[in-house]
Amino acid sequence: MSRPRIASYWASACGGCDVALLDVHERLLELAERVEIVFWPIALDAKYADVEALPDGAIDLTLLNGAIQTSHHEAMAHLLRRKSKTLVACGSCAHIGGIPGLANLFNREQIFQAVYRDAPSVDSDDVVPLTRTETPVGALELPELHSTVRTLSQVVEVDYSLPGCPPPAERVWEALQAALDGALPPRGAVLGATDQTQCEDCPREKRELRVSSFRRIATEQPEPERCLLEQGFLCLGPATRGGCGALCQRSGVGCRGCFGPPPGVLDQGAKALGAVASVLECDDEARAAELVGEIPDPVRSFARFSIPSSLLRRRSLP
Amino acid sequence: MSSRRISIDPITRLEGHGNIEIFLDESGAVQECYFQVPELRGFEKFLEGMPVEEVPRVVTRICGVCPGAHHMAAGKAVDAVYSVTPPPAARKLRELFYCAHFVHSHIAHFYALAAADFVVGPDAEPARRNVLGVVQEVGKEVGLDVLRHRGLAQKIQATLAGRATHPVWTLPGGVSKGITEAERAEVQGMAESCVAFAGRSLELFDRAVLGNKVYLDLILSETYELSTYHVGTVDRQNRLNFYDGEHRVVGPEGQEVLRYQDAEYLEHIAEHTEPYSYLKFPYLRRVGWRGLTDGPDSGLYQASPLSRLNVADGMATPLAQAAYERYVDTLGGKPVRKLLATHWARLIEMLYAAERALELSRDPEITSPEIRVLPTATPREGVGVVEAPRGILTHHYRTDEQGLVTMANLIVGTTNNHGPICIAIRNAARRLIQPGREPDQGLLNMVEMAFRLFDPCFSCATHSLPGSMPLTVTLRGPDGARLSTLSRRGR
Amino acid sequence: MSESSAARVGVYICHCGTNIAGKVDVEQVAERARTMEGVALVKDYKFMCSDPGQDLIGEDIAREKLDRVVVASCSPLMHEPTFRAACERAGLNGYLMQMANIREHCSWVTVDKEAATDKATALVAGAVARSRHLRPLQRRRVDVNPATLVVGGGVTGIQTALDIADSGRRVYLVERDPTIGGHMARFDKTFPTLDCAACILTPKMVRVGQHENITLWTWSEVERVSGYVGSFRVTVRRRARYVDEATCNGCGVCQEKCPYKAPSEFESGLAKRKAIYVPFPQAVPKVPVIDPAACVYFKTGKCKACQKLCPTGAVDFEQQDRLVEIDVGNIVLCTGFSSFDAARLGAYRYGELAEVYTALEFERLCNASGPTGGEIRLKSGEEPRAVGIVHCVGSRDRRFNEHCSRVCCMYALKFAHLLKEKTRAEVYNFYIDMRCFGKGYEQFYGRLLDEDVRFVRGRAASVTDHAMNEGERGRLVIRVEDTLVGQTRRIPVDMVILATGLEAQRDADEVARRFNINVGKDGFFIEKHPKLAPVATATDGVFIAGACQGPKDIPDSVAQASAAAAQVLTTLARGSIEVEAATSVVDAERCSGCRLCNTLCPYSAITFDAERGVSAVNDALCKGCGTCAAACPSGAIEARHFNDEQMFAEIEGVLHDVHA
Amino acid sequence: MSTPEREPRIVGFLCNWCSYTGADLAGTARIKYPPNVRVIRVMCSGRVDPTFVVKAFAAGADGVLVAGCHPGDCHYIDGNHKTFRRVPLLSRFLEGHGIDPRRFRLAWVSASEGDRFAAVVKELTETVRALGPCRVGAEGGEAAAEVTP
Repeated sequence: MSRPRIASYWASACGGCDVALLDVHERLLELAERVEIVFWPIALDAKYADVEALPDGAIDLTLLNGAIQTSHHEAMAHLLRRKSKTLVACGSCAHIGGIPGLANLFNREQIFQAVYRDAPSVDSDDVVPLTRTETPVGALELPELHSTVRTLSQVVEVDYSLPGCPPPAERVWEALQAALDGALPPRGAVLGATDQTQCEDCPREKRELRVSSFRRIATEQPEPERCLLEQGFLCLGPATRGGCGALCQRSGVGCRGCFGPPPGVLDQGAKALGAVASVLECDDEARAAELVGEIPDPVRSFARFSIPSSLLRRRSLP
Repeated sequence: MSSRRISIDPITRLEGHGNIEIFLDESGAVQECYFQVPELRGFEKFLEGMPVEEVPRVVTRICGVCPGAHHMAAGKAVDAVYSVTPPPAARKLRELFYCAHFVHSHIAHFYALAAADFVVGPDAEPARRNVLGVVQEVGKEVGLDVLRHRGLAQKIQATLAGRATHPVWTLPGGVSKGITEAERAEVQGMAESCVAFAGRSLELFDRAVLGNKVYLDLILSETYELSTYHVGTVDRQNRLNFYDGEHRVVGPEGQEVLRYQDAEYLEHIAEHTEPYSYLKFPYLRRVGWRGLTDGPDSGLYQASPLSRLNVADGMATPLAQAAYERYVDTLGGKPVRKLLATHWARLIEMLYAAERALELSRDPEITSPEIRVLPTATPREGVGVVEAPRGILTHHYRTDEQGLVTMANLIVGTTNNHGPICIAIRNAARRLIQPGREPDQGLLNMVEMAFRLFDPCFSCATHSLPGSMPLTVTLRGPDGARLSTLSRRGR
Repeated sequence: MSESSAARVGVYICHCGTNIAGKVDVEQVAERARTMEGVALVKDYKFMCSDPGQDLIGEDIAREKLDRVVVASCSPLMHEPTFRAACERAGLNGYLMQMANIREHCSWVTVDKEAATDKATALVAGAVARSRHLRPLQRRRVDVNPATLVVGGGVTGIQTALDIADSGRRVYLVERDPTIGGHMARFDKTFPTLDCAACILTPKMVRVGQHENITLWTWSEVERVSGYVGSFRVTVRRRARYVDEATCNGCGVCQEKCPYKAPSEFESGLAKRKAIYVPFPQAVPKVPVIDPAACVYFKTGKCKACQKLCPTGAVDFEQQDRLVEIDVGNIVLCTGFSSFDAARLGAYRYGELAEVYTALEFERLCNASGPTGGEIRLKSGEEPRAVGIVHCVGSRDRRFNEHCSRVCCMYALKFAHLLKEKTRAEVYNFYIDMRCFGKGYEQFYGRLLDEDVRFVRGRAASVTDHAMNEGERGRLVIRVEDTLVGQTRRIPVDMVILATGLEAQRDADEVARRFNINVGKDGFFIEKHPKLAPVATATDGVFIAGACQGPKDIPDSVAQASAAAAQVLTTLARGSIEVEAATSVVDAERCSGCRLCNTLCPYSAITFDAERGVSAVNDALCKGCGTCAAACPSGAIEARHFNDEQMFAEIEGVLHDVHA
Repeated sequence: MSTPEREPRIVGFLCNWCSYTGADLAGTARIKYPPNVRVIRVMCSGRVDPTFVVKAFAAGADGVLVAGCHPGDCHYIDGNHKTFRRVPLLSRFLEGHGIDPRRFRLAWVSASEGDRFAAVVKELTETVRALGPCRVGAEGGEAAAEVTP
């Protein structure tokens, strides 16, 4: 009998998700024996055409990581959706937008300005990339960049999400095992994560969650054993799905929410800021405004990974 | 005039995150050759307004293949922004972390990519030319050995920083966590194993490549030769260092032309933009932009393992030094211009990284609790430069007095080599694609090898793409119409 | 959501006579509602709150198998209970009924008819969308604390306190003056029966002072109120009196011996009282209070005569204000009125001309226990030959109070009668209309006409001492346009009495806010319903009675007092009341024990179960404010009846744009 | 869906005890104010999860009003303290998303302040009208088509 076919592809991503798959280390060979990897550009030599040639639904499982930022990504998402029995949005970018989603706070023109004009190292030629360039020998084309980054599920129907930036190799492995053993939960479920928040796995001691003032780790050092938020250091753990084992908190810094919102929470950023502000130790209206003023950059502090999947999706530009 | 048209797969470009456009004249000879990078993500912009201490944990997402490099460069830049110097323990921990990064990054490149060409063979059929093919070739034990040591190097990082991919460890003036004696001992063990493994890798290279006349000739052939400036980082004794030191530039003839500190990079490095690619072309400001040409009059420079070994007077560790001497002799002295030797240089760097990691892991000071100096100065501006596996990496931030980023500039490993990559590809194409000869897979792979030896990581380069880079090669007729498109995987 | 997909919503749009239909095109709203998702039927009806209206809902629930009901009518604060009950009678849980407030929030406040119709549509859309996510809830009963707080010790407060206390329940009566009695204690006779105010009031005052179930705190004020019907927590400030109530025996020596004097508030400043004083002989409690402003000891640190001479050693200069906390189940506000300050009305020269008096001053002037022993005399000691009584001073006057003070006409007649009885003076009443609406009032008016009191119809223009002829020399002249003869007249008199109107207490706004009830523009507290719930307020468990609700005479005030007492006693008789079932609940499966909510709950209803590592809400303590649900970062807390899903649906609903 | 000429739409979250009652009073007193506000009743302004406000804007509101008891008068002792802690941070969050903070207003309206409620609504409506329709999400970027699911 033929081995199950699996594929992995990235859209707008950093490659960390593919690295996470490599990070199963020795078990990679085990996997290679057990399945047929039909498409995995990072490591194998299979072409788009090969995927095209497959009958619809021929791929048993596709892990697609990365956000959708160009028409290429979009077409690839549609193709793999069509060819795959099960499509998994792998990693924060595909799941909730991730770091590439920060581009939604700006637009193409602003990015070009920063990269090709304002960067202090660029020379004075004032050239920016064009989608079509005539050369003496012929025309060259570049794909157009979208101004708004989307999550995978905003483009095609997604069967499962596998959160994390990147998803821990163990979680990836477990998800693969579940898929191969036909032990996947009902469609729509989130794989490789818990239904609780980070606090469930966070070893730090919680006494009474009150915040008297906000502190920046730039110039201060938190106590190692105690809840960071209690100490006034921003931590999105309480508003973030568990599954990584509170890696960042264990590393001594606050969570920034890459696992996305816990079940039932519609907007991670809004929920998190509401929670944090609620426990401010302050009963004076004016003072409260001052205190929250101490939090720099609220959007990227509370919605760092989730802007494209949030209710507002992007910054609206005048 | 008439020219043969080969059918085109219109969507093949979808797969290509980088493409090579080769234009042929009537005779079928290469007329012009372009290399394009079609994506951009714009970190420079979306770091604006962010608290600068958050930047090191965000820029790791520039590249999931070398997050460690960006984390280190950013960490150094942020130290500079707050004009604070980390305590010795923190500095050593960072370098140890970083050496481990070099070990697994170079393992990945050599075995998953280069070895496919040399161990499996440049013109073997594509289906086998991959990491699994390599494993078939060298045997499963070696395959497991490779994967295991890639894992060990990452475990060293995770032990130090809490996580290997996308660490959140560096803070202004130090790191967020230290290590216990038990952890130190464990790291030492892993480092020892990596040193041994790096040695085995060099032996494999000896056997499989240097021991093979065909491959040796290929390495020494003029097809893969380039004469440019080289940039790399050296310590006080002009020996290679990855984490910090002075940045030294040597000319096409190997003579030192200048040295600069992190903060001085703008005086020496400039970037040129071409409208047909999202990727910029860095060059030496002093020499200037002369277009895509090599030689002493062109400001283009290489920044690669090859460059680093050309720039350094030697290696800081014994085994690596020995390997380095043999390398220089075999290739007829410095500067080494044979591009394919980059793979060899990479293995020597892997050995150095492992040795250096071992050295540092034995230093009792790394278990000191003094891992951070809290900044007191008003944040302003800072530049952090490290050697990334694929070339020198520069992060530059300006902030307001609240420490919110007002400007971010990034010149990353692969970008440095953008110009040289284009030239190398063009040269290879011109030599290999001759009138009347049908370009086939093997031949195109040879073209691709010119590009792949730089281990281009366009995730870094475009701050937008994954480390691996499937490549599309398009042949175009005189009228610019696409004759054929052949796609290749990346690393 | 299963609820929403299952929902068959019945929508009922109320015309409320013309209150809604006059401004909102109800047929069009109905038409639009028919197209809304989940709507099974739509009806509009003249008065949904009427029995036939309610029956309509009941029948449809049965016949059309409705599982959600939307009533678009008035404020839920008015009729939510009505329609919930209607649904429950038909076997549909009351919490599956949603109201859309298209009267108070729409027809009554919108000018343009089309705009009002669109807004009503949006509000209905919100209600429909929300209703589809509603879930049935079971109401809970909570015990009512049997104690009651009565605020204000005038005749109304006294009556309320006694009625409740006589039923065997505890009453805390809080009065800000040193004694209870209020305005009535200062009156001489009462209209129309002419029985003496003191004679009928003082026995009640004494009963209050002695009642075993009444805790009387005078010289005290309510500082803050928290909680809920059935269980209010009230903080009372007991101001320092400098005399210990427990030890003082009311002998009055201190008052006798005190060398210092100040104008007497009780005597409207017509007489003096000591620095340590009991406002009047029949005061309850008969415990003096020291007025630090007048007491020389507080100024110079010397004297202490009272302390030295006090037989029981009750005087204590060190006494401080005390804050006392009490728990009560109900609150009755009987904070009364303040009388119009005649000085604001320059034309009558009150305060300048010696013989111009306010009503309260005159009450004292003819009171046997007053400064003149009840003799009505001019400052010169002579008997006035003519007295003018000016009506509607500060009432029915756009510059001051638009309202009619209701009692002035009658007490003016009373004054006229007393003047006739005690002097030979000519008495003029300057009136706009005579309003003698009460039982026996018109008869009293007739009686006065027989006593040939002069009635001049017209608002007195001014009072002056500027004589224009012999007859006016040395006298006061009242200028008035006699609207019956249609000419301006100058009428010389020796004494002018200003029938000053009734106003809300100066701090009524503050008090209303403290007790969380409404006040109108005129400063009088607003009842829950002007006709059907005259002593209840928008806040359950807080009642109002007497002149704090509007100008009233004694019989009406006392009637309201008993009404309020009865309202309180109905809840006490039952011992418990139904309270909101819409409390919060923690989903233990999703709670990760971040403990963020623990510190948020104002009622400490949320506790952390360390063993299971989750937080839990104590249903009995939770008041359903929903703050914890808003703050819970893991979305593990649900605010029942206001859960996220219901809120989101309503948000989308109200943004329904008919022109989109 | 958003045409420049359409009437501004404002969602008002009113606490049951003070502000909703205040709004009722405005009605009983027949005080006229612009029809643009659509009131949603909550038991306490403390129930207003910032998500509700964000949701309102995402669903097409041009302005959002949160009204509760005056600090110190909260029916739930200090529920409104949580509100005034959240609101300023939420305003900055919205501003970061390109939503003019003037579109989002917190007001204290007691049960007796019907006229105040009317005044607040009037003022906010005028402000929002002057700012024009609020473009968010799909409408926010110039690449609208891209983000419509």
